[in-house]
Amino acid sequence: MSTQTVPQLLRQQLAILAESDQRIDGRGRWEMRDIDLEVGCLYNAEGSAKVTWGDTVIYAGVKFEIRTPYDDRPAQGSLMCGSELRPVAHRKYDPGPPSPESIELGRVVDRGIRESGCIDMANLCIVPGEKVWMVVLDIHVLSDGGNLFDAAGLAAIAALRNATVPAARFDVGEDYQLPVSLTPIMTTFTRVGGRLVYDANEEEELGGDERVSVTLGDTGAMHSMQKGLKGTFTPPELAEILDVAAEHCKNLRELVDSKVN
Amino acid sequence: MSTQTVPQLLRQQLAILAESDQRIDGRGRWEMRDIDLEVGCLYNAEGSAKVTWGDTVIYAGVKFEIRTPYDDRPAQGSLMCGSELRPVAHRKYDPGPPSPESIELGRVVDRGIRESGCIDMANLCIVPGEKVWMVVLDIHVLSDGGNLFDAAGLAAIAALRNATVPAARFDVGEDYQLPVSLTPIMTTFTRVGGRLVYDANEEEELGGDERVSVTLGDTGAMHSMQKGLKGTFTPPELAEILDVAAEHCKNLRELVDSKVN
Amino acid sequence: MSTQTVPQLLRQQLAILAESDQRIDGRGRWEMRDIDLEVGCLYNAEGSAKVTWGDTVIYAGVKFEIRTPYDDRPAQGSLMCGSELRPVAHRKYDPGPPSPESIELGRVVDRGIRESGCIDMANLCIVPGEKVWMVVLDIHVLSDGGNLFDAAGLAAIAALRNATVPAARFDVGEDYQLPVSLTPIMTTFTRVGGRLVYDANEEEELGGDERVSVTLGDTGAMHSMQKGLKGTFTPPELAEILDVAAEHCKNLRELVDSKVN
Amino acid sequence: MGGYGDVKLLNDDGTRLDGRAIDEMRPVEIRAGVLPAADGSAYVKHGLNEAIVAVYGPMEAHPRRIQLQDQAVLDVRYNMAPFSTSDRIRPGFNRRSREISKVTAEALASVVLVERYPRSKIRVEIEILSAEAGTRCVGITAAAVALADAGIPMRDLIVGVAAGKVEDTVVLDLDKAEDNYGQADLPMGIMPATGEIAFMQMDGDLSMDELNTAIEYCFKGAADIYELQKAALKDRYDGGVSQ
Amino acid sequence: MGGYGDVKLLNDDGTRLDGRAIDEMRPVEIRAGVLPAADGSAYVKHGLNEAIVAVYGPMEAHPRRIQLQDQAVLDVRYNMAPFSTSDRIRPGFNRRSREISKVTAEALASVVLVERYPRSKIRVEIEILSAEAGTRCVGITAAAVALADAGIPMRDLIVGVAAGKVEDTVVLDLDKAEDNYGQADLPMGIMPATGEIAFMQMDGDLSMDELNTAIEYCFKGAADIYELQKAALKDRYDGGVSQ
Amino acid sequence: MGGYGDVKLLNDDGTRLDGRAIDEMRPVEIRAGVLPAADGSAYVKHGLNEAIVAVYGPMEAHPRRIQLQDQAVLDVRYNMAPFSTSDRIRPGFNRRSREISKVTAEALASVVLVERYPRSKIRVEIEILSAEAGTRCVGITAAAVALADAGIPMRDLIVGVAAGKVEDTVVLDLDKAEDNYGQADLPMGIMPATGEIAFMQMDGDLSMDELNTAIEYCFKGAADIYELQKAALKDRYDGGVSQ
Repeated sequence: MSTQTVPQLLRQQLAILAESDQRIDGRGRWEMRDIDLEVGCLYNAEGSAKVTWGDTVIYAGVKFEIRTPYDDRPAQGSLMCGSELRPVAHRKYDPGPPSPESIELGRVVDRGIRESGCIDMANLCIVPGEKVWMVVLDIHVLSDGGNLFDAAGLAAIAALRNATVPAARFDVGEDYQLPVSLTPIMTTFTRVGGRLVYDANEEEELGGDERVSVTLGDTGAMHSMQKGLKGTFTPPELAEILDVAAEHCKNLRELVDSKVN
Repeated sequence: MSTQTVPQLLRQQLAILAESDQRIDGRGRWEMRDIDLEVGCLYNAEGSAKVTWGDTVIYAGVKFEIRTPYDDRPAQGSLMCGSELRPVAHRKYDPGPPSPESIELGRVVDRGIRESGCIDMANLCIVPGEKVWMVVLDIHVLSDGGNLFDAAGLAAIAALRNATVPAARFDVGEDYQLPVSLTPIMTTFTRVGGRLVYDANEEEELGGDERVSVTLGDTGAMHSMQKGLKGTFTPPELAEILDVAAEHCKNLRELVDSKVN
Repeated sequence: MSTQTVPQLLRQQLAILAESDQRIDGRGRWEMRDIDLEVGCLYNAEGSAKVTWGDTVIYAGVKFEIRTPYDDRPAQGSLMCGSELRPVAHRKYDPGPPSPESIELGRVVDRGIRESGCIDMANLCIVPGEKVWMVVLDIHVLSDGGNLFDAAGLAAIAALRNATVPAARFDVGEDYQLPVSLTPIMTTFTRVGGRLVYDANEEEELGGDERVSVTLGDTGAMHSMQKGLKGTFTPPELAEILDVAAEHCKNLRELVDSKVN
Repeated sequence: MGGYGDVKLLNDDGTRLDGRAIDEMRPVEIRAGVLPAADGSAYVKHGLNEAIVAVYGPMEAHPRRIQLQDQAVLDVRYNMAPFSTSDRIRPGFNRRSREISKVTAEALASVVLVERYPRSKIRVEIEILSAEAGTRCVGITAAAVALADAGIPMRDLIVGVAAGKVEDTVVLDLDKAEDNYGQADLPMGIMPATGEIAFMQMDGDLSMDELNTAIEYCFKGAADIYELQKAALKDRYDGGVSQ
Repeated sequence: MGGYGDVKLLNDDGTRLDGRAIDEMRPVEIRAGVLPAADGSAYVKHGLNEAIVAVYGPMEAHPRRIQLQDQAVLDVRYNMAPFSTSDRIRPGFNRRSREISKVTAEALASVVLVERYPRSKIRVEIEILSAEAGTRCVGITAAAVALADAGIPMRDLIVGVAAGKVEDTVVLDLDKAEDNYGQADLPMGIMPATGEIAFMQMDGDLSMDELNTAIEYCFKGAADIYELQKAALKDRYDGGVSQ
Repeated sequence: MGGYGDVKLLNDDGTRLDGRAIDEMRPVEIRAGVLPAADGSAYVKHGLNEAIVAVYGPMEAHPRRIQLQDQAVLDVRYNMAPFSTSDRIRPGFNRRSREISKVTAEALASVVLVERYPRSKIRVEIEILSAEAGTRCVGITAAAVALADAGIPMRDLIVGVAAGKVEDTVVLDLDKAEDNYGQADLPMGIMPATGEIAFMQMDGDLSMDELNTAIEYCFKGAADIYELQKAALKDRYDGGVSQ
């Protein structure tokens, strides 16, 4: 943290590359790194996914608990989404209580899922007013190689679409697939060398500025947005990245579709 | 904290002033700073007060919660009093868990209110043995210009006397005024330049020694006392400040009376 | 902690002593320090013991709480064992949340008691499925002069054998003695000067290596074992200390027997 | 966003329940220099929201590991007073307040000339005394004024303002009912002089057209608040502590 | 103070339920040097209260930000053992123990010659093993002996002792029933040699006359405990560890 | 150990419920170099247990007070992912994970040449992704490979393996049912090349003869896992990242 010399040199290098529309790893400005998505990979989770996105590795696991419903929604289940940015993931992460970075990641992923309305909460009622399912989604980052937000968002929706409600184990009926009707996808843009690029890697994040994350739903509507880190952007810049986001969201949604049935 | 040089010079200056019975801001030994008291100033609080006491600014807010009564007092409500000495109030306050200073402030204010018996706890019963009101009084210090104890005590009793029990909002009857029959008042004395003075300001606290706080009730009886900080005093000194305290308590009680009906 | 010079000199001295089969306080390799055991010494505890073991002083206190039983054992009481390695006990202990040392101590003592099956948990049922006793055993270390594990284990079993179930105070019948049918005893060995010795004192621990603690029951069976600290040992070394442990456990069990009826 | 649909939030004449036009803000009141102990401070009332902000610093950043070699650290805390909401809030930080503190700090760091104060720290304490809806925006508006009141050099002031969607209509500055029952919320932090966006969050459901309208409304509201910010600072220097 | 009134706490002959006169203390027993690992230590039994105190130091104060340039910091912890009360206490500090630790530290700092040890720290660990009523006073009495046992220079010893009011009568040294059902409690920390007060708290209801009587009783009790403190220290130096 | 007796854990032919012989381990699979961000890493699947370990360092140990003048500190964390067990685990450390972290760190410090890196720190992060029974042993096996993958010099690899007792019979490598209903559990950390024991815990009920048999089985199992550890490291250097 306190060594600011490397980032300054890195910033200069990134600025020079940007002038000739280049990136440090050779990608185009809107190009994505290689992705691998596995689902159903965790023995004790009711739904799971592993995303390998460049050098980033993230697991998402879904568990279920039975809870009393909220007073104002007696026949609706609920969703809890946690993220753990634990020291396993990078040299820079310390142990201790959840960092602001960790909390932000979890809340942004949560909003993208929740606001899309993709989970049919009415389908998670066991006894109205008494017992409903709480879906607990945990994001577990094992290697931070940059762009955690998009990788976490992808792991989250893939794990949910892979999940089975364990009704039999809890003695409340037969198991059934968690009803997930939509596939919200997050795309993140970062200012690197003065311009916004898609899917920044670790070095680009270290030498870059602000980050803008957008979650788009199946119809192209926006469900969540988050600007983070120091820096500003303008409305025309936002319009430009929203076009790029739409294209990537479509492709990533197809990837998820191809892995879950 | 670690810079002890300023306090030493300040201590010397305060001692010199004391020799000629002067104070650093020109007040007499038993003189109070200017006070402003507003009540009912917070939109979401059921009772509130803002005290501006010299450079000290404190808000108190009252909220109500419905609780199960204590086993040994099934028909009595209860009082909880918290104080927040948050970093907003002064350069010297750090964020983090409540400091000993913060805890002491809350507990001393609490004892002054509680031991005076000013709140009619039997009047806060909704269903005996099942539901009673808990009065929650929060002290929020926004600017520490010295003598927090007296300003907090004043804000506390003014907010309580301003409070309405929100029975309608909780669907347990009609709103009614919180029954507060007495007006306990705290007065605090600090050793400055070797002698005890009333209502020390920030500089006097920084260069002073022990503090003695006394809460007196409407009849002149003592309900709480607290000696704090390094230093000692003698029984004759105590007798002297108790006389001064009685006079100030009377005046401050009249101020409260003039603001609440 | 950061001063490693003293331990290095101490390690050399201990190695030299070991060569001639000597110990720093003159004891033989398997010899125990003087022990004093008092029981029933704490006014508010339902069972208590004070162990003075060389320069180590430890209190154990037993309290009882009424709890809902676990679902899978509706007619069985339960045991909770805590340890507090508080700063009172030694210059080296800091305040703050329980240290790993403190947690390990409590858990190892707990396992020795629990796994021996010495408490008749069925005898701690009040109303099956509704109310059972929880035995709460607290270890309070007041002076750490070395070999806390054995002193804590001894205080724990002596306090339990001294304990009375306070049924009358809780209005659930008449008081009766806590049924403790067995007397598990812990013995600890430490590598000092290259060889394992019994009952290391504070200096030997400071200049020593790994620790092996074994809890043996009345029949000589092993109920718990714990290897701690940096260092290794071999199966033949383990066999050797187990013989020594059996002898000391027998003697210490007789000591407990002589103090409780 | 909370429930959808069955709560009526617009009148038949197209105005809102409290009579505002769809692109009209709640009343806003701003004062600078309200806390004697602080190096800079501000009070903002926006609708029924009330926020007070204290600024301390620049000061030495300690512990040393939080220091940045080439800039000041903005140490921002957003805190809701226990009595600021209908149900009392337990004191202490929660996940929501930590996230808001983080993104607010990042927004402010985008306008403060942090490079002027390497290795130092500037503390910004945002206290919400009364909450209606949109407190994070009110906190940003107040923080900008308090920073200026403390004499901290900035590229521009920053204004917090939100737009949203109710009954499929984009509106400026959601009040509490609109926030609870509306379809989308878009809080922004805008630098009116340069047209830059330093803070932005969104949740709910917005088409691209709706998003553009919402952004347009926010910029319009920001321009008005900007004038109030400048007037409060002018008052402060003209009249001393305006408490 | 707890309930008022309907519990009888005085006998018809004016004595108290346990037979004590109204200005009579419970039995007190003091020993110094009871913990081998500590630099100084003391054990005090006062009625059914039992406290043990360990003192460590003076030692380097770390982290450095807690150092005072011109004096030692007294780092005092008052802690009740989990088994010290009728209902088990959860380990760890609570608001009550933190307040008592703070005011106890301030009282002790008033008698210890802290100026002798700039930048250093003296740790005082007060452990309550059995609690009846008045544990904070017992802790102060024991802490003074433990500090002296550690060789820490002090202006005077300090004695913790309380008076109170039951059935409208001022009495010395409340026991548990008197504490639970009495009308006032006044714990004090007294320096018997100089007549100074270094510690004082009060809650309940006391007229000025009652207050004066209560203070008088406390000074009387303090004189007696002072002799026991000095005797315990004398025993310690005469007889080595008196454990 | 959990319940005793009334659960059948051995078949009539002397094999176990899952068909294993009494001295037969569950299948084990090991890979090195699985996490790009780490200096060294390993994945171990042992039965249905899955553990991933990342190693960072040697690096400067801060804060300075944790530094050791003559050796590196091993900063080990054992953590179960929230979704690693049948019932979700709340994130954060508990007493069990802190104890396992401590004894694991001490076991690893017995084999790592910590003297080579005075004042530094080596972080070992053990993450349990799926838990069946015996996760602390799987963590140790994986940590040894990850340390080697990070190029940290060690006297030997260390293998985690457990034996236990079910139906009065000593068996190697308890699975979940055997762990829940068995009579004893003996997890060990073995250095196969030298025959040393660096980690050992036990609970339940074992006679001295049974203990000897259990230790013998553990050494046998350790020898097999040792070969898999070495093969995984060899694969890693032959084939690059073997992910």
